[in-house]
Order: sequence, then structure tokens, then C-alpha cells
Amino acid sequence: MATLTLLQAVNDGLRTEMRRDDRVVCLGEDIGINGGVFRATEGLQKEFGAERVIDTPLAESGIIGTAIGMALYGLKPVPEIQFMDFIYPAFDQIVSELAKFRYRSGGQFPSPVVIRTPYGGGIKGGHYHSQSAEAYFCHTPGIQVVIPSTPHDAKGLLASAIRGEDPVLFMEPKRIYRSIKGEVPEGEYTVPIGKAAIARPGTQVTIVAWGSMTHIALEAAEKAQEEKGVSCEVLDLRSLVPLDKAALLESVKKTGRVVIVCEAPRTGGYAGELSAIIAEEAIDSMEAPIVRVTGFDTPFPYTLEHAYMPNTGRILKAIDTVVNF
Amino acid sequence: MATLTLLQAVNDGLRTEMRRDDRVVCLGEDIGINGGVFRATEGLQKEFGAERVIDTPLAESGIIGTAIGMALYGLKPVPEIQFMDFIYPAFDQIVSELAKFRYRSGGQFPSPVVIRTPYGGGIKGGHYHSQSAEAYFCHTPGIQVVIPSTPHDAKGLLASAIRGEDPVLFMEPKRIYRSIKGEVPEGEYTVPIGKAAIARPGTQVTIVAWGSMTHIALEAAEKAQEEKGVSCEVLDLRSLVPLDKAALLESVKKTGRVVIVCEAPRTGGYAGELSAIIAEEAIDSMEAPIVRVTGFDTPFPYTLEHAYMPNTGRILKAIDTVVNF
Amino acid sequence: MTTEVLQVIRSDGSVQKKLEPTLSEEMLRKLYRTMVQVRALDEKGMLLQRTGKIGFYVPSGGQEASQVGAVAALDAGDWLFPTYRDPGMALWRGASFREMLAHEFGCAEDRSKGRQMPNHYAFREMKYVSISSPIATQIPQAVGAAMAAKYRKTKEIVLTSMGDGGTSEGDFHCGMNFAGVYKAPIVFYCQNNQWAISVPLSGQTASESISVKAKAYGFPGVTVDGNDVLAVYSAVRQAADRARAGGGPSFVEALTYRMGPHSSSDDPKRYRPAAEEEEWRQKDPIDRFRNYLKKQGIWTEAWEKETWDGVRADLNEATKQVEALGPPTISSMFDDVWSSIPPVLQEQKDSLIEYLKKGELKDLGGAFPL
Amino acid sequence: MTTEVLQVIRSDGSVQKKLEPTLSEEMLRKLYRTMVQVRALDEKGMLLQRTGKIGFYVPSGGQEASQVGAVAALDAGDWLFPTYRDPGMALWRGASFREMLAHEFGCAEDRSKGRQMPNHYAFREMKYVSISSPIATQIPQAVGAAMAAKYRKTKEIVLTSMGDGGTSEGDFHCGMNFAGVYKAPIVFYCQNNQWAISVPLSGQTASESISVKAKAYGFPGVTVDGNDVLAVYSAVRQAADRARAGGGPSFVEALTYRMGPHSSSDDPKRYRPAAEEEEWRQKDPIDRFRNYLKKQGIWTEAWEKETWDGVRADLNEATKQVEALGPPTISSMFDDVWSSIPPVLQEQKDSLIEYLKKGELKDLGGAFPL
Ligand SMILES: Cc1ncc(C[n+]2csc(CCOP(=O)(O)OP(=O)(O)O)c2C)c(N)n1
Ligand SMILES: Cc1ncc(C[n+]2csc(CCOP(=O)(O)OP(=O)(O)O)c2C)c(N)n1
Ligand SMILES: [Mg+2]
Ligand SMILES: [Mg+2]
Repeated sequence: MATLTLLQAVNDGLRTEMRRDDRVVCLGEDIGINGGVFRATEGLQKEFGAERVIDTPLAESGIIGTAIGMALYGLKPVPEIQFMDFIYPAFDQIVSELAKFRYRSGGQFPSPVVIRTPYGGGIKGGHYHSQSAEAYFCHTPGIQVVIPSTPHDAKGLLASAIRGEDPVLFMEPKRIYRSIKGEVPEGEYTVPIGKAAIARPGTQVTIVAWGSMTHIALEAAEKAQEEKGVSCEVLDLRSLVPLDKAALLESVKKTGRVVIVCEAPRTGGYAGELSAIIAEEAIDSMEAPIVRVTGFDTPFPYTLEHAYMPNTGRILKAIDTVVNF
Repeated sequence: MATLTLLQAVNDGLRTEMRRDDRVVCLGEDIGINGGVFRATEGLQKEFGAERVIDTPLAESGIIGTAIGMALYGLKPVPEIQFMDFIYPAFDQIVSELAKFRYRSGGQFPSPVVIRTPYGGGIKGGHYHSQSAEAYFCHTPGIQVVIPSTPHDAKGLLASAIRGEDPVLFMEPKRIYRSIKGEVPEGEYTVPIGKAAIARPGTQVTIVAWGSMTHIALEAAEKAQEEKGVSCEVLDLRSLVPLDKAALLESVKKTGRVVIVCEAPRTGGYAGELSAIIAEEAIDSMEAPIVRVTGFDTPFPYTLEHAYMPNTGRILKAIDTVVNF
Repeated sequence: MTTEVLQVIRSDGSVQKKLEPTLSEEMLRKLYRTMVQVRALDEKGMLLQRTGKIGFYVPSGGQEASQVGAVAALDAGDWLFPTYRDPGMALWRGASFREMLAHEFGCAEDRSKGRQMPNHYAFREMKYVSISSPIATQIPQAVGAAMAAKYRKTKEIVLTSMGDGGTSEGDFHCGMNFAGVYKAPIVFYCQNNQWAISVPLSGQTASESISVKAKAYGFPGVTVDGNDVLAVYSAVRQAADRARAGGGPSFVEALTYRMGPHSSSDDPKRYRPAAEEEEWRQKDPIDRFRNYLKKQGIWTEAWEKETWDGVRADLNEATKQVEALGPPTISSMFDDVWSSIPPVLQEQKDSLIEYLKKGELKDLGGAFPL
Repeated sequence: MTTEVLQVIRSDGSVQKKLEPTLSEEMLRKLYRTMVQVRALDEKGMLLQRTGKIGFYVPSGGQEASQVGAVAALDAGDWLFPTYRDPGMALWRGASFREMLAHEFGCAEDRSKGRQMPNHYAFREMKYVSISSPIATQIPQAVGAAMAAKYRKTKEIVLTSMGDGGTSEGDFHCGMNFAGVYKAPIVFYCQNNQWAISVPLSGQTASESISVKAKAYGFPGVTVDGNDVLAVYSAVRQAADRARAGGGPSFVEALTYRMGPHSSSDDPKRYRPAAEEEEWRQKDPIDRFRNYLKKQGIWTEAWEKETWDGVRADLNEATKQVEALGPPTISSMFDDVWSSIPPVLQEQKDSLIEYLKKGELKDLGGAFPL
């Protein structure tokens, strides 16, 4: 086992799956000779050639549209959207086409495309290089939404996504691309989609998170333990759709207190859906109202990003709230 | 006061505002000589000319993009998207541009565009002529989401939207375009954006709805009263963003039991946000878990639309559930 | 500048010999018969809609030659990314009326399981890709399939169809541009029927023709008489040969006319002059081809009658069969969102079925099997 | 086919007389000075980024002539919809270094209140429209502004700028097509700097030039030497005159080169040959224009020094001033989402401020005023 960054794990995952299956092709802006602006595809064009690691013109709808056509044909395309903020020109292809092809054709035309895209704040990327747009896709039946928070999961979940038969939006927390390192098995393995992970076991409060927020939640949980003796369980959802509702409810029923962390704007974010599910299905177990720690209902600011994003302080405050209710 | 259909009220509203202010221009596919595929703009091109009621090429991103430019210039454009299902090619212009222009420019460049679009199921429109996509826009800070359910509100809210200084997504429930009639004052008036309406007062259960679902909720409330003696209050939100949280919480605190109706797919729909807010802020008043009556997490079907959409039967069942908890 | 328009059959049925493709008599008869099938299906479709038996219909009358000529120029293994106005492409490849009508009715037997409006066909084994309502989305998809075929070094090529209105969407641009860059083996095929619902071509684009747009992407474009099945055949054939030989994409614009309304919901009297319709009626593609077949000595009165009678009998029989078919089960609504149903959706399904079993079926009209 | 490239100043500074615009000496000096400003700002910007004082920078070195020549050809009341590589357009219209740097630093005085990354300027009174990161979105917007100007029967026209990569987006197509249909008074201006990050022009489009794309929309397109400030000026001027006279849109492609990295995050050594950079260095737009001014007898060694010294002094002074400015208040984060703050957002604001007041400011580094 090697110690890799999350970014290296993605790279390793792509390489491993491309070696395994010649149906896998990558395409996107600057992914070839440049290896992607974050270097997630570094070295792949050299190994697999320009017909399998395809630099595209600057048009996201073209990237996803052609990827769908490749998938209909029988390939396993893995398009990259350079920043999630730039996924919107492809929104129609994703929402109207990719997510609906299998359904609208009565199962005749599945289109298993895996869209990789770096998302999220915390890199001083400002207004248009920081968004967390998962909620739009979670509300779109027909596409899975997968977000790893560790190098191990990044590679294993990516493998599952590529081997699967369904469209996947694979969101990569760019804030921790390089800062989070971990053991990653060499060669092939998979981590199943649809299973949450207990990133930290605990008994008094459940903190639900995903992607880079998992690590902020873990920090807060440490502090809560150290400073206040509160035992927090951190649930890393890993896939938002399909949701591991069983794991969510199990943790919640155990602790009776819930904090949900989501860096996207508050209104209509996925945290709301989770809160609704818990309120509907586990109200009997709740010892306190659920608290959401989220971004604000503003676009993403540049200079003030640290004030915008959920941080350990705000999570600790939420823990206080649910504990002292 | 004349008795108008909701569709006629929209038409009257557009005409009234265009007469009032020569900054108001309409643009969209087939809105000119054809009067729109639903006839919402009937007669407007004749009265105001082809430079103010503009037939466009078939490109939604062009429609919204040019509308933004007009608004930056100082006009008050009211683009129509023929069916909400076709708004997605313009998603980038709406989400990245329209909603963010004022903010990103530090207030220098407001872009007050009012996008009108017929939405929703119940007209046998199938997969691509039936969607209710409000949740995407509710999660997008910078754009108001307004949905009338009566002719009176349609005209009055549209006037407020056009006179306002913010971008508005004005969703028109096409299912009730012609079936719902009501008194509509002649000439100018406004209904304020951001205020919910009590469509039916009641004491035991709050049913929250918007658009055409308001009328299904009203039917269910009637039946609940008649058949079971349960008194339901129907809250018609009218604007989802900004949300009239005060009215929502007031009703909920009074009744202690809530059913939320939303025809969009369940996961990540706006009903979840409402449920989350209520659970967070009014849990003390709740006598039963909140129940959401929604579409299912599938794309919209054609033949089976009646099974897909929330109906009075499913709402009545939900009322039973919250009453008998 | 005026664009040159390729024509093979003059209006009187005589021929520009130089351009005439050499087709077998069998092929010529099949072309004619398929055009008749399209027209007959159209009449039936509108009738079924007007009598309330189906909810919606998109007629393609006037465009029989442009649909059928194009598909006929391809190999059977080539991929099609068509529009809702291309039933002729499916009929040419062997779709039965029963299959087509099962779809218009949205019944259980529909290949798409009643999930889409009429005219949104999908036939996997014919490589007739599921049609979408959103305009122009198929164009970059078709390019992707062509890139895949190239990657796999097969001899398959792709044809994608679009309307004149469709050329205005961003996806047209993306697809065309990608194809040029990758020299994808594809034919872009535009049936320019002069109208996009109520918007005439002049309101759609200011370019001198639609085919000239290919210049923006570095590959050739031609304009043909779309009511001349042999002109369409020839142009598409040439483009297909070019693609198959590794020469990359081409664009073919077929000038034609939608004789009927945009759909059963549309009333063209609101926006277009009757005289224009009349003018185009004179250019009827079936009449034109009939004149040709007459000149070739292939056509007889008896064969004409036999063809129409045969097609109509098939259609009536198919209609009867399909009217007797039932709707999809309510449970089927939850299939095919994914390759397998996830727990959250399974719960939704279970709760709906359970609710309906508890005697609430009346809410849903009763007639639908669970 | 090769595209004709319009040039006024040959590399030695001599002139194609027929095409030479008649500009006052004052105007020529202002052109030069503004080009120097752009280059100086660039050096400063990269330095500030490399020393960690600002987070990001987009250099536009090599494109000074193409930015400045284009804006100079417009009237002061014309609208600009620029890209992140157009600081010269703002400087020409009088933006001060202090204003530009306040934006790069994202401080309270920034016109955009620190909400965007560096180089995303916005100057309302200059009709320099707020720049977006998403590529090409400004194009249909610019067309809308032009349509509005036409509706208002003003004499204003619009110029929108874009990169070669930007021409691949769907919004390019939508904007161009709308402009053609409505004969909007607009100049589409593409600075073809040969690269879109690591993708060379040949990977962007197969068209023979970028200007030929205008044919797809029914209006004229020309290609000019973008390192020749007078050629750019002339071509844009002609296009602007045409638009102002009611002749509709035009397209101008300026061939130029981005000498530096795409941005401070980019390393061009990974993807492009040093020889290519060297080749273009020989075509430096400032050197070229200097040769011209010499031949015109306008340029002197002393004036050169004075210009550079003056510009650098301004810049250093502005940097000092801006470094002393504070960041925006945390409260300001909640402004300008809407014209007035709705209750739900007010609550969010209140709760954050309350939380920060309770001594949790350390979480946010402490240095930020509420
Ligand atoms: C993205 C999108 N926008 C709008 C529509 C509504 N619509 C359906 S068909 C049509 C006109 C299409 O015209 P054209 O491409 O010329 O094809 P034709 O119908 O003439 O065959 C429009 C506007 C749609 N289906 N999709
Ligand atoms: C919609 C979108 N996709 C991707 C990007 C990332 N990106 C930023 S600049 C750029 C290249 C732009 O190239 P070009 O248009 O030629 O302009 P240049 O930078 O060369 O001036 C890319 C891909 C983006 N900003 N927006
Ligand atoms: Mg058409
Ligand atoms: Mg470039």
C-alpha cells in the first residue's frame, strides 16, 4: 500500500480502470498533455494515447453530449468538468439526457457516463471556482451523486462508478486534493456506492457530512471531545444518491442529536433533505431539533470565503446547541 | 372586475405593464404572431410591435442571455421559456449570470429579468412537458421564485415582478391555465412578492402548497372536512423565494400538524427545505411528524402521470397520518 | 449569393442523368412504399388524436422523401440520432406499425413503456436512438457515437437529423465543432422545412443557407431538394461514403416543407399564408417520385392501389391490435431509473402500491394494473 | 484556403498607407501609453501574486495592442462586454491603477466588494460590464444590450470580446445568431491568442479561420494582425461605423499571442514549445508600435523613459495605497444578493454576526471587521 494524496488516488483510479477495460475513455478540457489543471489525469494521455484521453474544445455541453453518445455506443466515458462551477452549460445534457436516457427508452438505451469534477470552496477561488452544486443533481432522478473524502474511497468509489451501469456525478473535493493523504491499495479494488462510512464513532451527537466537510466535522468532533467531553459520531455519506438511509437513521436513533454540515447555500441544499428525512422518520428518537451548518444564501464570495464556509467554530456551536437543548 | 382564466390574467398583466412602462419588452419562441403556444402573449405583438414582443430563434440560452443584456442596459425584459422543461439550456445564464450579476459587481450591474415559464404536470405532457423544476432555482441565491395559483395573484404578482429590481423566475401552472377562473381587477395593481396567502383557513392541519397543487390541496381539505370533520388550513406560498417563513411558522404553530404538497420528485424538492425549517424552528409545536406528499424519484412518466402526481387521495391519506399519529 | 440546390428528379419526373443514383427496382419500390407508409401513418395518427384515442401527434407529411431518402443511403449498421419527425427512418429499417402505434398509445407493449409522448420512438436493435423532446441535444451525442465508432475502428457511421430551428441551439454548435476537430464519421442532416413552429427561417438565422454553416467548422455542406428522394439519397450517400472512408463529417441540408401543423396542438393558420402551403403542395414528394417511377416504367395504377391498400390494411389491423393492449403497470413507473432500484425508491414504490391496494385505486381511474 | 490578414504597420514600423487611420498625435501617444500601462500592470500583478500579496493573476502580456486598439476605436458611450484579459479596455477609459489594484486585492474599496477573483473588473460608469469567469456568457448578453440600444434608437453600439476558446461555447453561437437575425449594432471581437490554456487552436476548431464563422450568421468577418494596434483600430472602427450606421453586426478576429502563462496557476512549459513563444516575442506589439512612432517622428528616448517612469511611479504609489486598505466587512457579504435583504437572509446575517461577536472571531483570523 502506498500513501497517496486524494488527487493521486483519483489518478491511480483512472489509470487502473483504463488498464482493466479498454472501453474506458477520458475527455475534457486540458486533460491531455497538461494532465488537467489539477493534474488528475497526469500521464494518462502518454500511456493511453490521444484517442482515449481526449482534449476537447471549450464546451461543456459538447463534452457531456459526446460522452453520452460514446456511452450509448458501448464505451465507458469519464468526462472531466474542469471546475464544477462550469458544469452549467452542460446542465441540459445532464438533466434532460444523461439522467433520463435509460428511463425514457424503456431501458433500451442506458448511458453510463461518469462525470468527474472538482468542487467546493476553501482554495480562495472566489465566486466561480468554489461552488458545491450537489443539490441540483440530487434532485435529478437517474444520476448518482458520489463524493469521496479520503484517498482510499476516492479510488474505490471511482472504480465502482466506472464499472457500474448508471450515470454518476463524481465530485472531488479540491480543497483536500493535496492536503489529505492516506493508504491506498495498489491495483484493483472497489468501494460500493450507496454505503455511508462512520468516519468517527461516537454516542451523543451525529454529525453528517461529505467531501471536504467531513474533515472539518472530524476536527470539530475532536475538539468537542477534548474541550467539552461530548462524543460525536461523524457520518461520511460518501454517496448522496443513492442515500444510505439505513446508516443515517441508525446513527441518529443512537444519538438523538444531529448536526448536518453542508458548504452549499442553505436554502434547498441537500442538508435540508436529510433534515426532512430524519424529522419524518426518526422524530421519536430526537432529543433536540436538528441543526444545519451551511453556507449562506449568497453567491460565493472571494475575500470573505472563510466567513462564508462552515468551520469548526460554527460546528462546535451547533454541537452545543443540540447538546444543551 | 372581469372574470378571467389564469392564462388571461397573465396576458392582461403583461399588457398592463407594457402600457405602463415602455422599458418592458417580451421575448421568446413563438410569442409574436402566434401569441405563444399557450396564447399567454396573444395580441401583444399587434399592440406593441415586433421590437417589443420579439420572436426569437430557438435557443434558450440566447433568450436569457439577451434578456440579461437588455436588463443591464436599462430595459425590463420578460422572456418566456416555452415549457419549463426547456429552461436547462439557459441554466448557465440563469444560475451563473442572472442570479449573480448584482452581487459579483458589488451592486453596479443589477439585471432585473422576469422569466415566465409554464410548468408542471397534469396535462398529459409526458416526460418533457410536465416538469416542476422550482427546487433548482430556490437553491440559487439571487433569483426570486414566484408561483401564482389564482388569476388575481397571477396578474398582481407578475406586476410586482416586473416593477421590482430583482431577477424573478415566474412559474405559471399550465395545468390550471384555463380551468381556474377568478375575478381580476382591470388596470394596474400589485400583489407583493414574499407573502403567502391562506387559501383556506383551518385549525387542525396545515397543508402547504403552491401553484396547481394549491387546488388539489383545497379539494383534499374540503373532503377532509366533509368526510372526516378535520379542519385543514391551506397555505399557498405564492413565492418560494423569498419565503414567508413567518406565515408558515404561524400556521404550523397553530395546527401542530403539517402536510406539504410538491409535485416535483421527492428527493431534494422544496418540500424538504420547508420540512427542515419547520422541524428546526417549530419542533415544540409539532403534534406529529411532517408528511410530504410529492412526486416520485423518477423522471416524469406519460401514460402513468395520474399515478405519479400528488392527488387528493394521497393528500387525504397524509392528513389521516398526521391526525392519527 | 444564392445557394446551389441539388436536384435529381425535376418536377415532371424527368431526371438529371448525371446525378441519378443507380438503384435496383426493388430499392425504388421500397423507397416509394416507405414514403406511403409514412403518409398513411400520419393520417392515422392525426385521426387517432382528433378522436381522442391518443393524446398527441406530430405529423411529418411533406417530408416523406427527406426522411426516407436519407436513411436509405446508409448501411443497416449505421447509427441514427433522429428527431420526432423521422418515423420514416424507423419504418425503413423495419419497425412495424404495431410497434409504432404501441408507442403512440403509450401502452405496456411500447418499447419505451409509455414514458414519452407519441412520436418519441426508440429502437435499440435498429440503432434508432431514443428521441428527445429538447431540441438539438442529439447532435453532440451523435458525434460521441461517431467518435466511439472511430475509436473502435469499425466501419459504422452516424447520421443525426435536425430541423432548421434546431440549428440555433448551442448543442448544434458544440456537436458540429467537435465533429470537425475529431474528423468524426458523421453526417449532419437538416430537414429545413422552413418553419420552427411559427418562426420562419428568416427569423431563425440570417445566414444565406443552413448548409453554409458547415464552413464555420471546417467541413463541407450541401443543400438538396428535400422533396426529391433521389437527390436526398445521393447527397447523403456521398456524405456517408466520405465519412466511412475516413474523410470526416459533412453537412446536408434538405429543403422541404411541413405540410401539416407543427403538432396536433398547433394551428398553422395563425402564422403562415395558405398560399405558401399551396405552393409546396405542388411539390409533393410522393407525386414527384411517382412521376419518376412512371418514367422508369416501374409504376402502374394497380401497383399504386396495391401499395396503398396493403399499407392501410396493415395499419388498420395494427390499430385494432394496439387498441386492445393495456397500459403499463403502475409498478413499472419505478423501473429503469437505474439499472437496479435503490432502497429509497423501493420504499416509494412499496408505499404507492400499498396505498393503491388499500382500495384507493379509484383515484387513479381504476383501469390501471398495479 | 488561407485567410487574408489585415496589417497596417509592418514589422519594421513602415506602413501600408492605404489602410493607415488618421489619428492625432495625442491619440497615438495615448495608445502607446495605455499599452505600456497594461504591460506594467501585468508585471506588477504577477509580482504581487508571486509574493503572496494577491491570490491570483491573469496576465495579458502580448495582447496589449489587441485590447487597446479595439477599445480606442469606439466612442466613449459604447458598451463593453470584455473578458478577464482586457484590463487595457478599462485603462483606456480612465480606470486608475488604484481601482484596478483594489480589485486584485479584493479589498473594501474594490468596486466589486471583493467578491470575485482578480481580473474580473466592473466599471458601471464606463459601461465596462462586470466580467464573468464562465467563458462566453457575455456574448449573448452583449447582443441583448445592442438590441436594447437599437430599440431605444440611440447611437450607442456594443463591443464584446472573447478568446479563441470562447468561440466553442454554445453561447457564442446563440449570441452570433441572434445578432444576425436582429441586425444588432454590435462588434464581436475575438482575440485569437492561439491557445485556450493548453489547447491549441487546431484542437479548438477545424475552421479555416475564426472570422469565417461569421458566414454562418450572415454578416461579415475579418482577420487582422492583433499585434498591430493600428490594424486593430481600423478594423474595429470600420465594424463600429457599420453597426452605428444600422448595418448590423460584424466579426473581427485579431491574431495575437498570450506571451505569459494562462494565469498565475498555469505553467505553459508543460504544453507549448519555447520556440513558438520566441517567435511571437519578435512580434511584440509595443515594439512594433514604437517603430511606427519613431518613423512618424513622435517617439523619443526621453519620452519613452518618461512614459515608463510615470506609469511605474503611478503603479507603485497605487500599490502602496491599496496595500493599506482593509478587507470588506463581513456584513457586506450579505449585501447585493437582492436589491434589499429578505428576512431569511437577514436572519442568517444576524446569526453570523452574533456568533462572531461572541468572541469567535478567532475562527476567522480576527482581522476582518464585522
Ligand atoms: C430546447 C427546446 N426548446 C423549445 C422546444 C419547443 N419546440 C418543440 S419543436 C420546436 C420547433 C422545432 O423546429 P425545427 O427544429 O425547425 O423542427 P421542425 O419541428 O420544424 O421539424 C420548438 C420550439 C423544445 N422542444 N426544446
Ligand atoms: C464555461 C467555462 N469552462 C471552462 C473554464 C476554464 N477556463 C478558464 S479560461 C479557459 C481557456 C479560455 O481560452 P480562450 O477563450 O482562448 O481565452 P484566453 O484565456 O486564451 O484569453 C478555460 C478552459 C471557464 N472559465 N468557463
Ligand atoms: Mg423546421
Ligand atoms: Mg485563447
